[in-house]
Amino acid sequence: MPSIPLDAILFLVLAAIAVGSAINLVVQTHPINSALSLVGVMISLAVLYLLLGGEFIAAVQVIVYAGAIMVLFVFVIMLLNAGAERPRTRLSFSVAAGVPVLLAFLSAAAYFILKKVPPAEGVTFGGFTGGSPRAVGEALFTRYLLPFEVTSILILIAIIGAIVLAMKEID
Amino acid sequence: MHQLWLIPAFPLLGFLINGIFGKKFSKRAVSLFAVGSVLLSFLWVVKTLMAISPLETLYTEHYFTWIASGAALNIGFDLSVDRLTSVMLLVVTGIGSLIHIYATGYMAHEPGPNHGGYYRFFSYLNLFMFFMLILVLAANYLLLFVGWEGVGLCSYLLIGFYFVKKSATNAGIKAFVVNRIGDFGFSLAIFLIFIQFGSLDFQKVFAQAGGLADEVQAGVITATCLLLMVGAAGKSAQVPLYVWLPDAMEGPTPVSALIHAATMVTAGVYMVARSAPLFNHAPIAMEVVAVIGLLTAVMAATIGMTQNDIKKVYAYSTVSQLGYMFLACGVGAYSAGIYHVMTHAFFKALLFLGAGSVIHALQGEQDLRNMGGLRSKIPVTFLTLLCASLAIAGFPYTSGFMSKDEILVAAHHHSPAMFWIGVITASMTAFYVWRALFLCFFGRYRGSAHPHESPLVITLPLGVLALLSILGGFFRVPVWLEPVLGKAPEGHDPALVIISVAAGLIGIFLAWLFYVAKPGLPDTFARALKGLYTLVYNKYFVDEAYDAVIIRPVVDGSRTVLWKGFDVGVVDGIVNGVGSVSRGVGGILRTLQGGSIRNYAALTLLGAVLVLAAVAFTGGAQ
Amino acid sequence: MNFFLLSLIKTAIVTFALLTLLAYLQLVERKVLAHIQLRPGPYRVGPHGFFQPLADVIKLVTKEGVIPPGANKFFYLLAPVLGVALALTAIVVIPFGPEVEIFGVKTAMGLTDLNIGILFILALSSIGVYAIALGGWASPSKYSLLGGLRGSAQMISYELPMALAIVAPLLMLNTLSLREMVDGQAGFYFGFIPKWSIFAAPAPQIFSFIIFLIAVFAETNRVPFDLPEAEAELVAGFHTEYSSMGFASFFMAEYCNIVTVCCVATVLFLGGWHPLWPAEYGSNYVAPLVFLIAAGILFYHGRQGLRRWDKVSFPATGVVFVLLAALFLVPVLQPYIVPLFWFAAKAGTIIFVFIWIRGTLPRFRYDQLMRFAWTFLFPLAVLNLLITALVVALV
Amino acid sequence: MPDFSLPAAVPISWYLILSAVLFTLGIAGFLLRRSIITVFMSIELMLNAVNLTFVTFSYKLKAVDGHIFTFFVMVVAAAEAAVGLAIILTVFRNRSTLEIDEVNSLKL
Repeated sequence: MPSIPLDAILFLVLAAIAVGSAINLVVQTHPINSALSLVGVMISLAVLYLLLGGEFIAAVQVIVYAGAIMVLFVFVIMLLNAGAERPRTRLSFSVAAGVPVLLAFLSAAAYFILKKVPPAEGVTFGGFTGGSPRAVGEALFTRYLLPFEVTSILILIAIIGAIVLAMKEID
Repeated sequence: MHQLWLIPAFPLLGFLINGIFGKKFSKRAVSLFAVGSVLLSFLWVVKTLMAISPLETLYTEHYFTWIASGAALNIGFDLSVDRLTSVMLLVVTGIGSLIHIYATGYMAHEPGPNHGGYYRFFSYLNLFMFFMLILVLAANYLLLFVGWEGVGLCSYLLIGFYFVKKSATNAGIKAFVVNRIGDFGFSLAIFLIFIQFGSLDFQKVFAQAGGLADEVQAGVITATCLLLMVGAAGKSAQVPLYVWLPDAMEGPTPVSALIHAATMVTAGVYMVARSAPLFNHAPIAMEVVAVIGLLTAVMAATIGMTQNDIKKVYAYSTVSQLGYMFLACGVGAYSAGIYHVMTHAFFKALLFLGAGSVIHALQGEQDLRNMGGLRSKIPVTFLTLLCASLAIAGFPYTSGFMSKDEILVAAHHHSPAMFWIGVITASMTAFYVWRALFLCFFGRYRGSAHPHESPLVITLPLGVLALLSILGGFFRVPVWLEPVLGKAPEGHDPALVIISVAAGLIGIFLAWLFYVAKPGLPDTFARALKGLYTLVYNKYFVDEAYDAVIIRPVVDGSRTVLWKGFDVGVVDGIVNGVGSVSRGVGGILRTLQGGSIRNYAALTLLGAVLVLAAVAFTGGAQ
Repeated sequence: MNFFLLSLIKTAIVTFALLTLLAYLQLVERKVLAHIQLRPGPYRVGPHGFFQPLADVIKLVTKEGVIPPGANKFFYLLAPVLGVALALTAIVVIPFGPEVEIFGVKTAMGLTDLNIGILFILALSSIGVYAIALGGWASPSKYSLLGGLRGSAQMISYELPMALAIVAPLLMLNTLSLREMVDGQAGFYFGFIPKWSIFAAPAPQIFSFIIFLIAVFAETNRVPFDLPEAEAELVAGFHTEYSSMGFASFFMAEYCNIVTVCCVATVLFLGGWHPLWPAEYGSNYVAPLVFLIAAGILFYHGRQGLRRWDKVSFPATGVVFVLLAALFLVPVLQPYIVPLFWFAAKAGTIIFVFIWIRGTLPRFRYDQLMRFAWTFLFPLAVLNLLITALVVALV
Repeated sequence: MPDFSLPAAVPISWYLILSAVLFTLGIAGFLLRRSIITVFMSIELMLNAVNLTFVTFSYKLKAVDGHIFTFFVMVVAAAEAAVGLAIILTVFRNRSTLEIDEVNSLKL
């Protein structure tokens, strides 16, 4: 079959979903809409990771990020029954100054990316297979063993902290 | 390695255990840890010394680099042992053990919470042992200084042990402040040594000291030695810094015995003897040391003759004996000085412990005028005190006789005048010690308490010390120390010995005459020599003179100039000025710190963009 | 053959089979429950209620779908779709049988095989929480909200022991691909003990299996952990406000999840399609024997059927079963259908256990449920994993 | 006519620009939204954008390290979410608001 640029099509579709979801995140006033938009971003990013050869990281992205962290967000939103933001009464400094600066930031970032990264290189599916669970696991448990263990302590601290913070005071 | 570090480590451990957990312990447990740690330390000293004898050269153990700064300053945590150290180690841990045992009996009935701070007392005492051992074992001046300051701290803590008593805390503060002067001199000396020799290790310093040119010796080494002497005078209560030691008797009696008689106050002597290679190159400084020693000896002895508080008498006796030791060092007989340190530790510790036993028996009575006739009531205490008094009076072949004799012979060798003054002082010493003994144990009982003999934990150390006071002189310390401190000047003239023994006996006789045979005589004398007596009785008004000359001006100057003038005017003015300027600037800057996190984020972003732009324009992105 | 075409055909077959299965699974459940409770169960539609699922489907499809006022319309509609879609997707990585050759085309029985297959299933199951949470939240009802909250909390909580229970056998199987896992469990110790994970040396995963089963009961919101839809407290939990196709979708998703986890349990712990004992001892004849026994029972009951046409329908079904048994004896077909039979038998047994437990056990209280997860099951799973790891590392 | 045909291989820069766009949107969310939860989610979006960069460079450098970093970022994000949401719960319990500008009692 003549080459359908499948990689590029997939990328564009997923990028469109991601950017669309991200925009939705920003413009929606109700947090639950934002949260689900973020889930959308994460899942499309997970598929992009797959295209980049990160099988393990893609699965973890869905399981941990979309499946655990964002569920926690949704859970809290539901628990607090948080309503939509009230409309803005006056233009704040952060909006007035932030939006133009943001555009400047984006253009600066794009400028650097286009200038620094050689355009010749491309990503094709299967071009890198070092992201298998085995490879990641080996790296984690050899070279990155200490950081790995440290993160486990971090998680433990976070668990305790979360419990202490969220626990209702017992009178 | 002989694990020297274990010697101070045991008391430190005892300190930590008792200091941290002691509050929860029973008295028995506190005693166990306190005494046990010191005894272990003593045993370890014995074991170590046996293992490394004959110890003809310095034995050093390096543990870790303590301070390293640049190429020049490199101070290790080193402990070392030589023969001089070995004597001190045995005295400190041996006497220390005895006094610890004694203290468990003496401190057993303190009123107040936690048995009157029983655990606190013993943790301080152990801490003192730790610092004292560091001081003795140190292989360089800085580590020695650590121990030096540490024992000072413990001395302060223990003098003020009865901190509810104003006089006790005042005495503690006095000791601390007076010692500061000495320590200041000592630290200056250390700086000079470092500048001159580039090192603080004893070995390196002493090795270089001999090779210096004469003009250097005349200047720097003399200055160094004088400054060292200032330090030693502070710690060892020499003129003019002796004033703190009599007041230090506010502390519990075991403290007086251990710290202010047997060990800490002799640290100055030890330090001078340790620095002998330096002093040997500074004859002027040595002369100063000898004169100060002699002056102290005489002055303290005269004051001692008129005091009525039993502990004060012994305190002035201590000052006086310390003067003897410095006299020995000053005339070059360091080994005689150390010899006297040891024998003095025996009999003076015994004197204090005996006095403690008397005080204990009389439920806290310290005034000699309220004692008397105790001979039959507390016979063990009497006998042991008798031994100590014999020893200090220089009765032949007691320990005091042996060491004092060495000193006087050396003094005669140096200058006959010093010898004669020394002999007179010895006579006075005999007089006031026996005066105390007679007032306490002879005649009629003049007090109101019901004396009882002390328990075995008190009398046992007394017995051991009595034995040491009588026979301790046969440890021939000068011979043992020859490889370290050189040979004492020879010339054993029997005439000199007879003179000094006679002086002692005359002193005893006079005391007997004044206080046993003709009890009215002292008052007659006091009336006849009223001016002199008042002067001496009031300790030459030294405290009052210091108060008028130094303390008042300093306090007043501080109040008017430093406090009202400088502090309020300048310092506060600057502080307030800084405050108001800060407020002003902050008032402007606070608009940035509006508390709106999103504004912060926007500014952060702006910063990021500016950095990116800067990088782009300066061509950072190639 | 073209990869796409082949995939399309396989997908069509599996989808058809799966949807039929799901519809009938509900009938099976109702029948089994009924018999546990000594009732006949659905009986009117078709012989012994055989066409009941068809009737249900027609009913549900033709009913009016009501969107309650005040609902968040988008999420209200999204939730059931999400649920059923995720549930159905999970099936794609399940291997049903070995690689076979049909009409000269070599292909594996199963839709696809990912080398992160088990992670894929975990990912889908963790996304599945959203369906329940959103369904409950979008409905304007406190029953729904509570059900949704309960459901999501419960699923998050039980995901941990489930994942840990999965990891333990992986330590020995050494792969994340489900097909490779089944391959790794082929063979027998001493010629007759199957090398399934629950029997495998050096660390038999019997505890993992039990933990996994308990955890998936909670994951699929089944009795005794069906708190999100506890009818006594919450009417119907998160799908209280759903009707028509929305309700059907949730229902389908639930059964699909059951099928999926039973298949996963089969693959992970019970050796997939591998027989219980070697073919040389006649394991190939188990299937015909089972069908023949079933046929015998049918013939027996056919003589004394309750209804008139039972006398006809029972023997007729019996004949079908005999024919099926005969099918298993045809040597050409054996490589295709015998593994499928074993796989279905194992998965079916576990499904039966699901139903059996529903008919037997009472419901937990909610706090008991959470405490059970965090203070008992999770530590147990950790302990099990640690011991397994230790044994695997040491042996 | 300009060449609109798609390349066979997606240029690395496309991924990076996607990442930059997502990151910028994350900041935008941070700046524009006032609900603490949405602000928090914007931070997560930024983390995700950075993760994409990591994975992309991992592809470019043919090394697994980028994935490890992503993994760690996820762990940190999980910890952050746990603590952060607990804080949000506490804030909400004490002040019954999620508006970030109304939580300002530290202000003078």
